[in-house]
Amino acid sequence: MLSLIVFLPIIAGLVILAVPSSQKQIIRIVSLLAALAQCVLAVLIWQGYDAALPGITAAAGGAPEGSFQFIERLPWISLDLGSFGSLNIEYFLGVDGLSITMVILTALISAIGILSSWPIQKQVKGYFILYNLLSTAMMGCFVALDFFLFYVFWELMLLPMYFLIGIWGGPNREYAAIKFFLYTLFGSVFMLLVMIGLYFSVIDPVTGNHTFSLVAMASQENYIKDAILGPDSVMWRYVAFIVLFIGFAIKVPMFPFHTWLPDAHVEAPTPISVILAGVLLKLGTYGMMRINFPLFPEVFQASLFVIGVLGAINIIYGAFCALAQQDLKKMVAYSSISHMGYVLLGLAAANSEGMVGALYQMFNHGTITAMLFLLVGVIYDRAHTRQIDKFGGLASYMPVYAAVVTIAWFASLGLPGLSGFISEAFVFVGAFSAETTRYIAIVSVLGIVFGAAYLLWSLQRMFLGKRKPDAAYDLEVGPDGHEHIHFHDWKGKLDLDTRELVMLVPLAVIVIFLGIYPMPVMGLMTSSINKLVEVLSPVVMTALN
Amino acid sequence: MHSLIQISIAVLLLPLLSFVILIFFNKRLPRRGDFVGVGILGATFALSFYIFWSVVVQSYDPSFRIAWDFTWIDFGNVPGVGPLQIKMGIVIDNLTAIMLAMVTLISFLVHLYSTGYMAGDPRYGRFFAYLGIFTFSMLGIVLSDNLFSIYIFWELVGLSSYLLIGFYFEKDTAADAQKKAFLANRVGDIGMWLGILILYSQFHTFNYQEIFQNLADGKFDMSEAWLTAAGILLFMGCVGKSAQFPLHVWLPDAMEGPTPVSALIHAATMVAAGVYFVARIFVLLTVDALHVIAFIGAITAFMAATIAITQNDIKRVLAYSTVSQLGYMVLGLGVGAYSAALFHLVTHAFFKACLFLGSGAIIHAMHHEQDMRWMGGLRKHMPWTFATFTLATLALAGLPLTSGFMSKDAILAGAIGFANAEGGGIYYIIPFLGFFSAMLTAFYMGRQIWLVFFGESRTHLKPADDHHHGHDAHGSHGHDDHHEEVHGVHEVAWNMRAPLVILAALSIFAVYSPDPLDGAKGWFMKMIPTPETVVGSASGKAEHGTSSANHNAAHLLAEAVPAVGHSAETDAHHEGVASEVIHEEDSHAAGHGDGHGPEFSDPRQAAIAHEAHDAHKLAIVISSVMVVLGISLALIVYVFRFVDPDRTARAIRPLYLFSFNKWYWDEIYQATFIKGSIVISKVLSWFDANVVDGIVNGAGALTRRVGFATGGFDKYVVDGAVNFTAFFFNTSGAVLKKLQTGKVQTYVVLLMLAVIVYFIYYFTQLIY
Amino acid sequence: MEILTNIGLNHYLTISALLFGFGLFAVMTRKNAIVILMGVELILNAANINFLAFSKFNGGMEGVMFSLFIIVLAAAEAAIALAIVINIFKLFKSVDVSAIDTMKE
Amino acid sequence: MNNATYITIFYIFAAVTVFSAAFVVFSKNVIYSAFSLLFTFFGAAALFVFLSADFIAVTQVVVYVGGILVLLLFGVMFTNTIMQADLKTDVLHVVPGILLLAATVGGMLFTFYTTGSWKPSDVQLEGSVVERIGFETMSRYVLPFEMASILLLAALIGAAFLARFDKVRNNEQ
Repeated sequence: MLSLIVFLPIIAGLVILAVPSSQKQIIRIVSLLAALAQCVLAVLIWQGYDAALPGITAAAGGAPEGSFQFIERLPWISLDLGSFGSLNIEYFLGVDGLSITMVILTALISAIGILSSWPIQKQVKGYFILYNLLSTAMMGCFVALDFFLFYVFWELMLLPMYFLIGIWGGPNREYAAIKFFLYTLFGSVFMLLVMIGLYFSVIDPVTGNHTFSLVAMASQENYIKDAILGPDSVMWRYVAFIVLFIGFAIKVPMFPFHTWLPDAHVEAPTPISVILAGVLLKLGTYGMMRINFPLFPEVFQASLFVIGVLGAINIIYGAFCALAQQDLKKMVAYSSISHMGYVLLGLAAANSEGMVGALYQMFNHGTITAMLFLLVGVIYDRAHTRQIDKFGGLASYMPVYAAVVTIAWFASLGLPGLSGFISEAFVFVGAFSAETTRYIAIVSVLGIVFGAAYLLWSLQRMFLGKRKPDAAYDLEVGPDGHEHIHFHDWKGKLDLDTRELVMLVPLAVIVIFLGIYPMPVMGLMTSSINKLVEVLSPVVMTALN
Repeated sequence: MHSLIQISIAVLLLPLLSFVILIFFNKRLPRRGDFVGVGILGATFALSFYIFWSVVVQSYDPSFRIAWDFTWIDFGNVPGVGPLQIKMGIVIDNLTAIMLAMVTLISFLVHLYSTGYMAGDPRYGRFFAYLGIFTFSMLGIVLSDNLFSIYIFWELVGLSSYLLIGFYFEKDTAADAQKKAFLANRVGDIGMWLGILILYSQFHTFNYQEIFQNLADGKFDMSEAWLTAAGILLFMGCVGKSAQFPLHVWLPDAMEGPTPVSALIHAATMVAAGVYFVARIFVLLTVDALHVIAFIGAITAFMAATIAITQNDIKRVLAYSTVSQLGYMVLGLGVGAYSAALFHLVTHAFFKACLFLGSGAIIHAMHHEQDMRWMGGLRKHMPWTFATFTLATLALAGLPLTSGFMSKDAILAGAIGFANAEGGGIYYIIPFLGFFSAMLTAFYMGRQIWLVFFGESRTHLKPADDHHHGHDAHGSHGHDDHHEEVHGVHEVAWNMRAPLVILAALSIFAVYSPDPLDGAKGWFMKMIPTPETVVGSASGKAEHGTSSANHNAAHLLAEAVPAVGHSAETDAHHEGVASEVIHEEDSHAAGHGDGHGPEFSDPRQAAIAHEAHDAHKLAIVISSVMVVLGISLALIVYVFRFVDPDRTARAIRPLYLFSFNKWYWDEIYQATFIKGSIVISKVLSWFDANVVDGIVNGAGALTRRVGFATGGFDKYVVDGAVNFTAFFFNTSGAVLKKLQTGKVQTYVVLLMLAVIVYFIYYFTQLIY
Repeated sequence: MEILTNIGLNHYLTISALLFGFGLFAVMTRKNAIVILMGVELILNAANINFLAFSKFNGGMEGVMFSLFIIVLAAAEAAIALAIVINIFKLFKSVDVSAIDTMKE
Repeated sequence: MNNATYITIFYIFAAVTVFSAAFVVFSKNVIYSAFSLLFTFFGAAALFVFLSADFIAVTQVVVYVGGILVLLLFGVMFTNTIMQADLKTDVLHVVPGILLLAATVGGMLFTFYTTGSWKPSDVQLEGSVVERIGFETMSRYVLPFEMASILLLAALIGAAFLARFDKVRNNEQ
């Protein structure tokens, strides 16, 4: 099941490979069908998922069965390295509460992204092959339970992303692509070292061999006492934690490693922005929750305050930077930074409310930011500019677009009744309840006001009032005596067309529904988060020592 | 599930249904679907009134309370906490029932009124949809049983307020005003949210009942200061929503919205939600928090009243008057006059809604002229409006025989009692400001009445450019208003008149109390008794010992919260049946003057209640004098013209400008917070683009430099070898390249040459 | 005279050598791709003659079978080669192989 | 048929073959080359008959003359405009070509006549070999036979693909 959902896009990619590049429509449809099949599979997995099983660590006895679900485990690479022992890498997939929501999100956003890629005309075949490769890599990252496999998927993501930004991007695309590539590569190189260190420090309790299994690594009793990253090697464990954290933080992206994001977003085509903000950023925080924290719980406990402060900086700094932006897409990119700060803050709370809020925020940020970027893309397609000051009064001329924008903008600023609110609320609940992060939470609450400020301000400048004299569009008086908007070289529908509605309406429905009743998604994660909190709690740590 | 709960769920969801129908289908329905909105709100009001009837009238029980909830979020078995569930629910008590009836009645009347006022607007249907979602959110606030859901609905009314203020979003002023309103409310909301967080972090619940219970049990582990902070922070929500100082600036600007909206949201219901919320959490407010609340209320009441004196826009005068009256309510809560404050909330809602709808009728009739200086003489043209507007004005000014008199008097009595009980000194500022504001209120309302309704029409005096501005601003209405047409001012249609009449009727004392001088004898103040605090006062703790006070409170709370420490007389009626109402009234009437009142276990509350009761008569006298004084002043200045207002204004020009420019709050905020934020954001953005990114790029450059430096060795030694190899192959390649002509046949020739050479070699071998 | 009248293996080999030489000369010197192809055919025919001659004087069937396959091969080669030549002509508007030297640099 | 006739006929065909082959190579006109090649093939076929390979001779005529030569002629037609004044072809490397030609042929003939001491087998091929070819094809050479057929098929498809009218590219432009 999981293998299928992971490799479906690649299969679609192979099919596309056989289609001549002139058959653009077939290429698109094949990709879309694969993405939809992925969605169906995600729904099946969701239906078959037992929310009571905790995940995170192995069940009693050291086997992942009974804790993880939809497990697929095969030996993949077995090498005899002579004096170094043997290298055992497994093809090990499974889901628990942390990953299932992300699997659903990835399937959803991939499908939306394909719809959004419809107008792309440049090298369609290559684009969709890379897109499908990216889709596989993302999905693989979320379901991989073997560190090596995770790393393979993690690196696999870089390549298509690099080309997708570097070939299909905006005018400054090479710079952005290189920046993205170097940043992430910088993070993952260290991850490789830590991964190897962990391999030699952990013993699979069932087989007695060294293992890359994240499930085995998540239990502190599986560590060899005097190994390089064993419990006695305090310094190296700190170093490993920090290095891993930076690797993941770059992906989040966390201040001060965030500067690749605005560039990448501004240059990337709309669907890639959607994927980037909707799924890729989540991999950073997912990696922290899956790998960084449970593998080094005592270091995590020691660094709560720092993580919280970094989260708060992200929230407020991102909001301020967004306030100053003139480019709408850049503003949305900075809002992403701000919103990912909530995730970090929730993680720093290290309690169930905060972590559930953080994970739920990851899901909601995925859907909401996807909407934001799609909406930016809609206006960019028509007006060929994203300068906020080049618009004005759009609400009068494009009412449907304005309505969807209003939903998305308000969801982003955390209006109750829309999903973003609940996650932010519980992040704050958690952060405030934890003694360490209490004052950080108090400061971070200001982010809510500034978030509202930049979103409402941009909403006003673009949609309310009347057309500005130097606006990027003209007004024409139609036959009915009303004024109609007119874009210079846009032949399509002025307001949202059917394809755009098909992308946006499901997201809007999800945002509203999960804002009113969050349990369908939140219910999946609670038992895993409770388990994670237990694994991370200092009580367990002291009991172990 | 109790049948009332079921009905209340219907009451809550019906306006939402109206919203959903109208937002999606208004263009496809006849008349843009206004009948859907009006009809649904009529039904909602009928159901609410049924709840009101069965709770307040039929079963006369001050401690009536039913609740229902469901699990909204299930966190499972949380480590360190145990099973944790977030519940949502509904609670109905007397206050809820009264608020339900009030909100739905005003909402219904405003819907009805809007069918006339908004007729012809291009977004007519959407207007009713927005009203629907507003009503839904407001009812949500009223019915919520926990802080989380009240916060949700709190922000949702903020949203509907945002949408409705910006209903004419083509106007930049409206767009500015809606943003300002939302942001000011957000500032208040984050305070409220932090207050909620303080309470949640201690008790892991949002439910009022459980929080109060835990507080009474002394389970609050943080210091007393945190509890005070929680109270003040929760009050910040009220500061934002009820436009209290210092976040009051948004409310006058919010008058950019259509007038029915001003009546419904920015006068009667939403802004009162702040007061309602403070009343809900009243029992957990510490003494210090209450003091803060009282002072904020007093300052707001006074400040807004002074500003209202000099405003020329008819709606702005009413807006500042609203702020001022809300200040009264907050003041009332702060001084412990809980029942009085809520009483004032209800009476104010009716007469202020009446005033706004009346002003809407005037504006409608005057073809969207809002400036009072150009009105005048409307009494003859609009008799109905004149009558109802005047009645409501009298209630607002607080003249005897009106509802406003009773409620305001009760608050002021409470304020005097509070000042007495607290030992005087600085606390006398509160009643002083209260009475002074009462006088100002009477003055500016007298001014308004005279300017609008009396004298001769001054339409022709209006400067031309001013007129043009007005025309432009309301161009979207599609009215073709010219000066001349003002002569055609006439009374509004029945659908706009009926709400005025009903609301004016509800401003008469008899609706609330048989005694026009004492609201405390009325059903309202008996049904809404002041609850027992769960935190106690500092002095109370000192006297009684913490444990016993808490224990006492806990005991009371175990039965019902908000706990009712009632007088001995009323205790007998706790079972409360309708037949005993008259008896109740009698006993109260008989007992009047004996100094009885609600008895509190908390000595501070008891002292305030006692003193307030004693101060009742004094308050009546002073406030009546103040009102008469204010009205006389207005008469002197504007009717008899003993004093010329313009000359006076010039004489005290700094003061006049200070008031006219609203104490310069907007300018101050503009210069500090807004400019400050923008400057900070610019600085940080520059920092991001140049410093953070600069470090990244610099790191890249540095890496290159280091590469060059360490590469010195490489360059001359290692590279030397490499370069030689490259040079060698390069040169030899350059020579051999010549052979690569790209012509296949040359290759064949060369190949054959090689073959021949081989042959020659072979044969020489063979021969020798 | 003996050598001329007694037709033996060398006669055939001489003919074959001449054919081969001519074919090779065509391949090496002619610019026209078609003529080069003809040269190749000559070379193949020379090979055929050789095979059959050796087969005849050796008494086995190997040469015969081999020459059969060579004919098959030649047919295939001619077809493909001509297709390529035609493509080249489309592309370069010429069958002059000396002009087709874009791989030079 | 007496020996003299036999020898005479052999020399005639040998001469036809060699001279026509020389004409193929040295003629400037492509059309002449092609027609001259026809004679070369016929001569070679006749020589095959002398070598007791009558089936191969027939195949040679059918395949070379009927197939390849026609194909070559088509090639000439396709690649040269008929109306073009000269169908002549240029030459290059003439001097090295002639030298190499001389060297190669001389070398080979020198080898054949001096070092080659051929010992003809006692049993030579006589008469028709058609039946034996049939046996060999179906027994010892069945695998090469099948491979040759596959090769032909592949060549057929490949040639068709290469030489087809390129629709797709035209559509795209």
